[in-house]
Amino acid sequence: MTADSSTFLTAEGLRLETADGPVLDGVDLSLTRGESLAVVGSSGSGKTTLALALLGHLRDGIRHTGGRVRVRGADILPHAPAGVRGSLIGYVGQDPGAALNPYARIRTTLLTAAGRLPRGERDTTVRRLLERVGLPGDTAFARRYPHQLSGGQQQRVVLAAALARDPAVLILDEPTTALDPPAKAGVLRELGALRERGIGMVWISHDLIAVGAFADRVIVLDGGRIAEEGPARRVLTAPRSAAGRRLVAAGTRSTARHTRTPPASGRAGAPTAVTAPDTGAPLHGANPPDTAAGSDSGKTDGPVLRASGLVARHGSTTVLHGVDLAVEDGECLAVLGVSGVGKSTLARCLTGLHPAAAGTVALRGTPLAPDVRGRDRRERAAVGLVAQNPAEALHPRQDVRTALVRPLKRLCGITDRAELDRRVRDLLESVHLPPGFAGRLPGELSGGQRQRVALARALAARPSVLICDEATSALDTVAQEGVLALLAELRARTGLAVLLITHDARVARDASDRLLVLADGRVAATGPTPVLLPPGDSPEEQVTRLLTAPAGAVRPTPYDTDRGASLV
Amino acid sequence: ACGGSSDTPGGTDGAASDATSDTPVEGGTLRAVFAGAGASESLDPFAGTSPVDFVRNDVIYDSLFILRDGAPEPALATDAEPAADGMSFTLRLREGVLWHDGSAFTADDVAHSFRYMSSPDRPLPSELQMYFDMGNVTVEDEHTLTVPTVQPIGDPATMLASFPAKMVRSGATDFSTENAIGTGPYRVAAFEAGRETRLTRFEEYWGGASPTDELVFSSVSDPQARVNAVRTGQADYAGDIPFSTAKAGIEGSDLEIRTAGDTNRTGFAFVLNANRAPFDDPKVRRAARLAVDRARLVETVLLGYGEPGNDLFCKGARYFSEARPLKRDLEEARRLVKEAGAEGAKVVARSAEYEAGYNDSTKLFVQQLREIGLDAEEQIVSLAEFFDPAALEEADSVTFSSSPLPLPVIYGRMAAYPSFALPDDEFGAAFGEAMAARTDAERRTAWAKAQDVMADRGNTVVWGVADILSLARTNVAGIEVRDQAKYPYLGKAGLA
Amino acid sequence: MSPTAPTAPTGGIGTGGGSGTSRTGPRAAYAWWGLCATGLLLILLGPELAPHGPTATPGPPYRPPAAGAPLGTDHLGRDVLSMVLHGGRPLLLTGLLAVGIGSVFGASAGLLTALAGARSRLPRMLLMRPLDALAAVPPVLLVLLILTALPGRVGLITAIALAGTPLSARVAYAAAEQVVGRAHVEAAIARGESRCRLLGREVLPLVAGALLADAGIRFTGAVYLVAAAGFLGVGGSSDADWGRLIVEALPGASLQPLALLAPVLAVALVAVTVNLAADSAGHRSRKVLA
Amino acid sequence: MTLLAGPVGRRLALRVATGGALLAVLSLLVFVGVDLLPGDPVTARLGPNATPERVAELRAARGLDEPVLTRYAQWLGGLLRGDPGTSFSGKPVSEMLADRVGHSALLAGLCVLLLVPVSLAAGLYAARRPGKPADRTVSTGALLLVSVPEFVIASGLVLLFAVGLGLLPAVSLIPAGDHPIRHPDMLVMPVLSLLLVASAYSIRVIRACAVSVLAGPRVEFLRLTGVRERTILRTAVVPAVLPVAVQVWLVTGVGLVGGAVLVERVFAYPGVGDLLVTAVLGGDLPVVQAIVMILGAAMLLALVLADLAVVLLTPRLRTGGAV
Ligand SMILES: Nc1ncnc2c1ncn2[C@@H]1O[C@H](COP(=O)(O)OP(=O)(O)OP(=O)(O)O)[C@@H](O)[C@H]1O
Ligand SMILES: Nc1ncnc2c1ncn2[C@@H]1O[C@H](COP(=O)(O)OP(=O)(O)OP(=O)(O)O)[C@@H](O)[C@H]1O
Ligand SMILES: [Mg+2]
Ligand SMILES: [Mg+2]
Repeated sequence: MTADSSTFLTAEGLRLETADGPVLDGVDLSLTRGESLAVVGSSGSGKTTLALALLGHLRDGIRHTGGRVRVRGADILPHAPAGVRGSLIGYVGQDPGAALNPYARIRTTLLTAAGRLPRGERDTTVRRLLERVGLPGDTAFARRYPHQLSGGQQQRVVLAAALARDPAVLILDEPTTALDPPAKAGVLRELGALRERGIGMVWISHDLIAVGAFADRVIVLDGGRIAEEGPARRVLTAPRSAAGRRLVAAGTRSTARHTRTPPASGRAGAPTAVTAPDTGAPLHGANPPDTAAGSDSGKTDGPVLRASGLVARHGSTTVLHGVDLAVEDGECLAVLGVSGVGKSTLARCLTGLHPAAAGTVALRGTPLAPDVRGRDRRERAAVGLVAQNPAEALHPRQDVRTALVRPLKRLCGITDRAELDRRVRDLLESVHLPPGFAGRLPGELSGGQRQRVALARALAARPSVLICDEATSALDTVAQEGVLALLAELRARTGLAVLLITHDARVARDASDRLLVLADGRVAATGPTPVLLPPGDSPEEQVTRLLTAPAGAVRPTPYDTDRGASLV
Repeated sequence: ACGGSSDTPGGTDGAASDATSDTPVEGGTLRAVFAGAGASESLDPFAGTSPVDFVRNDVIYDSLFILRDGAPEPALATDAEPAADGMSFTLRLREGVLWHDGSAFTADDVAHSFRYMSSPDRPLPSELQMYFDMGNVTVEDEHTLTVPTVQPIGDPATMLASFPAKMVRSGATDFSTENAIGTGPYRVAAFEAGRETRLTRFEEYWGGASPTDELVFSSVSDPQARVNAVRTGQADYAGDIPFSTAKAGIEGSDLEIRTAGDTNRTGFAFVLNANRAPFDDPKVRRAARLAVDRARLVETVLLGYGEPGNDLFCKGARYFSEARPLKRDLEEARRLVKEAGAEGAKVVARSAEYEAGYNDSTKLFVQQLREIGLDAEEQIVSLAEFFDPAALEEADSVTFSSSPLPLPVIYGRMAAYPSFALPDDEFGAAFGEAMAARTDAERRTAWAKAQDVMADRGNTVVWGVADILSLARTNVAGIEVRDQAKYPYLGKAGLA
Repeated sequence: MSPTAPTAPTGGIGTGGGSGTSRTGPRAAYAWWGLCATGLLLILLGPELAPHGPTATPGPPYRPPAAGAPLGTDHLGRDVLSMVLHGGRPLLLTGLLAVGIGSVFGASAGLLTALAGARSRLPRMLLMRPLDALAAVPPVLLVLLILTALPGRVGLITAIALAGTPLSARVAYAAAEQVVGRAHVEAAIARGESRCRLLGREVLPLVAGALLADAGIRFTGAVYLVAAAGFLGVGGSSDADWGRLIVEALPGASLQPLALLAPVLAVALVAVTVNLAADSAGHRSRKVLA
Repeated sequence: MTLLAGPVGRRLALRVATGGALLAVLSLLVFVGVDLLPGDPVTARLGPNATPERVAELRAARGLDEPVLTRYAQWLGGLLRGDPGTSFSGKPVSEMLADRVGHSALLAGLCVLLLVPVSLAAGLYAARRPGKPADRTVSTGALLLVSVPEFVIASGLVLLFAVGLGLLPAVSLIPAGDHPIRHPDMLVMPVLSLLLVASAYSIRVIRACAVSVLAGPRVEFLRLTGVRERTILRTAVVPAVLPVAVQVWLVTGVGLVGGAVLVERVFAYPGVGDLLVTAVLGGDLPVVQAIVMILGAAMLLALVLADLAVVLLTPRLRTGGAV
C-alpha cells in the first residue's frame, strides 16, 4: 500500500442537489495519505453531506449532478465498490445514538466492525478497542446494549468501531460532541496517536480549538461552497473569507465576555446576558397573556423548580442516589458531570419521563407527579426538555411545522391558523432557521438544524424551566452563540430558568450563573460559575479538574454558602 | 349376478359392471379405498356409520340373512318361519359355523347379538326393534330360537336381511382389534380407525374360504383422493366415485369405471310434508311432481349417470311398481296450484349435503317450483341440524335419497317419521296388509295397491335414480352387491 | 468483503423504492390506478352487468365456453361469467369491511397496549388477554358460533373480523413495541397528547407497513372463511361468493376448468391489487423511517 | 437463570398463570358455545332413521337433557382427571384424539420448520429491493399462492407429482400401526401445500418490517462502516424483524394444527383438522369440545411463548430498562 501516497481521496467539482437547490456546489478537495483535514462551517453548510459523499453515499432526496469522488483514483459515486468502506475509509457518524444497532451488544458491534477474527483474539480485540476510546474494557461493559449506555459512551463505541479495522482514512463527523472534557481529551489523544501512525482524517467539527490543535489543513464550507482552504494555523488565526471570519470570531469572542457579576439572588436582576442588548427588560413582565402556562412565573418566592433526594434506577442499578437541586427564575444552572454519570437520567426524572424511585420534584413549591402522565397541562408546559438525541427526538414522518404546532395547540391552546403560522415563523426565526424549513421532514435537515428544531419545539410552550440536554452540542460556534443569546434573552425577558446539561466547558462558563457537578450519582459540588470556573484559565482544564477530582474533594467548597438556602 | 352395463346413459364410454365375468385367482392382496368416518370408525358392527365400516364389517361378521336382488337369502340362519298370528317367528341356524377363534356358532350368540344391538347404550340401536321384541328372544336349542315381534310380520327374513344385524359372539361387548371376532371370511389383522384395516383370510369360513390372502381397506373421505389412490397404484378399487370424475374419464389401460347396474341405483327425491300447507293438498303435491324437470336434474346433478325416476322409492327392489314417470307439464301444474288456492304459497325446501347432489338438486327444484307460482326457497343447513325433528316438521320439502331397500323398510321408515309420513287411509291400510302378508302373491298385491296411492297422490318426488360408480383395476374381480351398492361385498373378491 | 457488498443505488441506501416508483413515472402510476379503479368499478357494478341472474341456469352443466357464455357453465349449468360478476360485490364488501373492522380493532388494541408499556398492566389485561382467548378458538368454530347467534352478512362480517383481530393486535403490538421507546413518542407523551393522537400520529406511521401487510393478506383469509361458512351450511354468504364458487367448482375442475379458474383468478387479482395498493400506501411512511 | 429470576422470569410466571385462567374461561365458553351450536348430536347421528321417541330416549341416555352447566361441571371434572368423555360414536374421545393430535402437530411442526427459513429468506430478499421487480415478484407470488385455496394447490401438487410424474404417493395411506414420520414420502406434499399457503402471510409481514428497518439510519450507518450486507441482515435486520415474525410463525403454526382440514382431506392424512370438521358437522360435541380445548391450550401456550419471545428478542425489554 505504498503506491501513490500523494492523493488518496479526491473530490472534483462535486455538485449535489436536493429539490430545493444545491447542497454542495463545485467542491474540490484532496487528501493525501496521513494528512488531517478539518472541515468547518456553519450548521447546514453541507459538511455531513460532503462526508457521506466521500464514502460514496447520498441520503434520500439528494442527487448527484456533477463532479466526482475518487478513492485511490477509482470513482466511488454513485456506487462505492466493495472494500472501500470500513477497511479503507472508516466512518464515525454525527448521530451515534441513532446509528448503533439496538439488537447487538457492544461486543458484537465491535466484532462486526472488526471483520473476521480468530476466536481467541476476539476478547482481547474488544477490550483493546474499548480501552482505546477510554471505555471500560471489562466483559460486563462489552455485554451491554446501546440503550444501556449514555450518549457519550455511545459515541465512543462508534469511534471504537471505526478504529476496528485500522482504515487508511477516518471520516469523523463531530466525533466529540457528546463527550465530557476528560473523555474528549482522551479521544483526541487517541486520534493524535492514529495520526502519528499515518492514518489520514477528514474531521468535521465545530470545535475550532480542537481543530486548531489537530488539523493540518482546514476547509471552510459555506452554503455548499468552499469559502476558503488553507493551513490550519492560518485559517484559524487570519481567516480570509467572511464565513471563516464569522466562525473564528464567534469561537474566540466568548472568552472575552466573561465579565459579569454573579447574581446575588435569582431575582436580583437579569444576569449579564451574553448578547442581550437590552438588559433592562423586566424579568417577568413580557409574557403574552395567552401563555396559560408559565405566565405566573415568579409570582411566588423560592426556586421555580426544585428536586430533593432524587433517586433513579435503571433496572437494578441505581444511577442517582439522592440528588438535590434548585433553579430560580431567570437563572441558568449548568449541570456538569462525566459521561454516564446520570445527567440525562436526571433531566428525564425532572420532566417525568423516567419516574424517580424516590425523592420529589416540585414546581414553585407544588410537588409534581413523578410520572409525566400524572401532571396537568400547566405543569407539563412549565417544564420543557430538549432531549440529548435530536435525531430520535423528532418524528421522522412529521414536518417541522407539525412538530412546532403540536405543543402550541396542546399546551398553549392556540388553534387559530394564522396565529399558529406566526408562532411557527417566530420560533424558527428565534433558532435561526429560515421559515421555509417548516415544510421539511427531519430526514432533510442537518444535525444542527434538527437540534434547533428540537429546541424550538421545547420553547414553543413558553416553559418556566427549560432543560437542555446537550442542546448546543451539534452547533457551530456561530449558531451556538445565537442559541445561547436566545436563551439569555428569554431568561432576561421572561424569567425563563434554564438547566443546561453540557460537556462544553466554555458554554458552561459563559452561559450559566451556577454550576452543579454530578459525580457517582450525587451532587459533588455546586456554586456560582465564576467561583468554580474563574476566568482566565482554560475552561476545559478547570472542568477536567472539577470532574476528575476525587469524590468529596470539591464538596466542602466555600461557594456552597453563597447560595445557602437554595442548596442541599 | 346382476349384469347389465349397457344402459347407463352417462357411461357411454363403457362403464363396466361391478360383477365382471372374471373370477379371482387364489392369493394376493386386494387393496380397496372407501369413504371413512375418521377416528370414529369402529370394529363394532353396530357402531359404524361410514362406507368403510360397512364394507369392512360385512366381511368380518355375517348376518342371519342377506339380500340378493332384493330377496332374502339364508346365511347364518337357514330359515325364519313366522307363527300363525305373525307375532313371532322361529329362527333356525346353520350348523357347523365357526367363529374366528375356532368356537362354534350357537343360538346363544344370536340371543346376545339381538340384545346387544338393540341396547339403548348403543350409539345406534338397531332399527329392528321397531319390529321385533329383541330382548325377549327364547333359545329353543343350540340352533333354534323364537323371536317375538311387536307387529304382525309376514316376512321376517327380509327384515333381518335389510337391517344390519351382524352376529357377534355371546358376551362380546369389546371390539378392539384382538376381540373383533366374527364368523365372516376375513379376520382382523390390524386396524387403525380412519386409516387402515388389514384383514387376512379365515380358512374355516363356512361359505368356503375366500380367494384373496389379504384384504386392505383404507379410509379416504375425499372422493378425488380415492380416485387418485387407484390411479397412482396405491389401491386396486375405489368405491363411490363422483360422476364428474367418470365424466372426465380416466386414462390408463388397466383402469375401468364400473357401475353397480341399473337395479342398484340410488333414488334421489324430495319428500313433501303432507301434514302442512301447501303440500297437505294432493293437488299441490301433484303440481310439484308435474313441475319438476327430471331430465334436467338427471343431466345436471347426475351428469347423466342415471335415469328419471317415477316418484316411487326403491327402483330395483322386489314388488317395485314400474309406473311411468309423470311428464313435465307446467301449465297443468300452475292450474292445479291455482285450483288449490296455493299461489304464492311459501315453500321451504330443506337440504344439507348428506350425499353429493342434495344441495344442487334442491336449488334446481326450488327454481322449478317458482315457475309454477310457488314462493319456494331453499334452506341449506349443516349436517348436524339436518334431521332435527322439529325443523323437519317445519320444512315443506326435505331432500332425501334411498338405495333400493326392500319396500317394507323404506315405507316403514317414512311412516315412523311424521314429516315424511303420508296421512292417507288407503295407503295406510295397504301398507299394513303388505307387512302382515305371508305369501308372495299377497305381498305383491298389497304393495301394488300402496304404490298406486303413492303414484297418484303420494308425497315423494323421486326425480331420478343414480348410478353407483366405482373405479377399479381391470383385474379386480368378484365384487358383489348385496343390500346396497355403495357398500359392496368383498368377501369373494380378489385379483384375476 | 463479500461480492454482494452494498452497492448503494442512486436513490440512496435502502429505499431504492422511492426512486424506483418515481422513475416509472406518473404515467405508469396513472395507468396502474386507472386499472385499479376500472377493476373496482367492474366488481361493484358486476351484478348489474351480469347477463344472467345468480340463480339462473341457462345451460347444461359443465358446458365449455360458447357464444352465449364466454366462460362456459358451472356444475349447475349457471353462466360462469355471470356468477363471477355477481360474486365480486358481496365478497369485496364483506371482505373489506370485515378486515377493516378487524384490523382497526386489532391494531388499536395492540398499539394501545404497546404504548401503555410496562407502566400499566390494565390494557394488557383488558385488551390483549381477551384477544388471546379469542385466538384460542379455531376460526371455523368461531364462524359457526357467531353465525348461529347472528345469521346473515352481519354475522359473517363479525365472525371474520373477530377471527382476524387477535393476530392483528399481536402484529401491531410487536411492531409498536420497537417504536414506543423513541424520544419523539416520549415528547408527545410529555406534552400530554391524547391517546388517539399518540397512536395515530406518533406510532402508527412507523408501523403502518406491517399493519397493512397484515390486513392485506387477511383479506384472502376472509374470502375463504366466507367459503367455509357456505361449505358448512351456516349461510351468511351468497351463492355467488367467489369463495363458494371455488369450493363448488373443484370437483368438476377437470370437466370445466374455467369455472374454477375464473373465481380463483378474480380472488387473486383482487388480493394482489389490494396488497400492492397497501404497499404503495405504506411506502411513503417507510421512506423516511428511522 | 438470572433471566428467569429477573423481570423476564416474573413476566413468564405471570403469563403462564393468566394463560391457565384464560384456559378455564375458554373451557366454559367452548362448552356452552359448542352446546349452543345448531343441530342435535343424536338426530345427526341417527339420521332420518330414528323416530322422535327414540331420539328423546337417546338424548336422555346421553344425559343431554340435563342443564348445560351440570354437564359442564361433569365434563370439567372428567377433563381434570384426564378423561375428556365419550364420543357420540361410542368411542372414548381420548382414544380418538390420541394419535391424530400428534400427527397434525407433526405436519404443522414440519411446516413451521420450513416456514421460518423460507419466509425469512423470501421476505428479506424482497425487502432489500423494495418496489423493484424482485420485490414485486416475491410479493405477487406469495399473494397468488395465498389467494389460491390450499385444496387447489394440494390438488395441483397431486396432479403434478403423483399422477403426472409418479414421484410421490398421491394419498397419505399410512399403514395401521405406523407413525407418519416413518413415511416421509407421504409427508412431502401435505407439508409443501401447507407451506405454500402459510408462507405468504409471514413473507409479507417480514418484508414490511424489514423494509422499514433497512431504510433506517442504523442500517445506513452499518453500510457506511463497510459491514457486509449479510452481516447487516443477520445482526440488525433479522433481530428487528424477529419479534413480529415469531408471532406470525407461532400463531400460523398452531393454526395449522386444527386448520389444515382441507389439506388433510386431499391427502387423507390422519390429522385432527379433519376430525374437528367431521365432528362439528356430525354434531359430536364431546369430540369438538376436546379438540377445541387442546387447540386452545396449544394456542395459548404459543401466545405465551410469543410474548416471551418479544421480551427476549427486544433488548430494551429484556434488560428491564426504562420504558
Ligand atoms: N435503559 C438503561 N438501562 C440500564 N442502564 C442505563 C440505561 N440508560 C442509561 N443507563 C446507564 O445509566 C448511566 C447514566 O446514563 P445517562 O444517560 O443519564 O448519562 P449521562 O450523564 O447523560 O451521560 P452522557 O453525558 O454521556 O450523555 C450510564 O452509566 C448508562 O450506562
Ligand atoms: N436528505 C435531504 N433532503 C433535503 N435536504 C437535505 C437533506 N439532507 C440535508 N439537507 C440539507 O442540506 C444542507 C446540508 O446538510 P448537512 O447535513 O450536510 O449539514 P451540516 O453541514 O452537516 O450541518 P450540521 O453542522 O448542522 O450537521 C442543510 O441545509 C440540510 O437542510
Ligand atoms: Mg452534520
Ligand atoms: Mg446524556
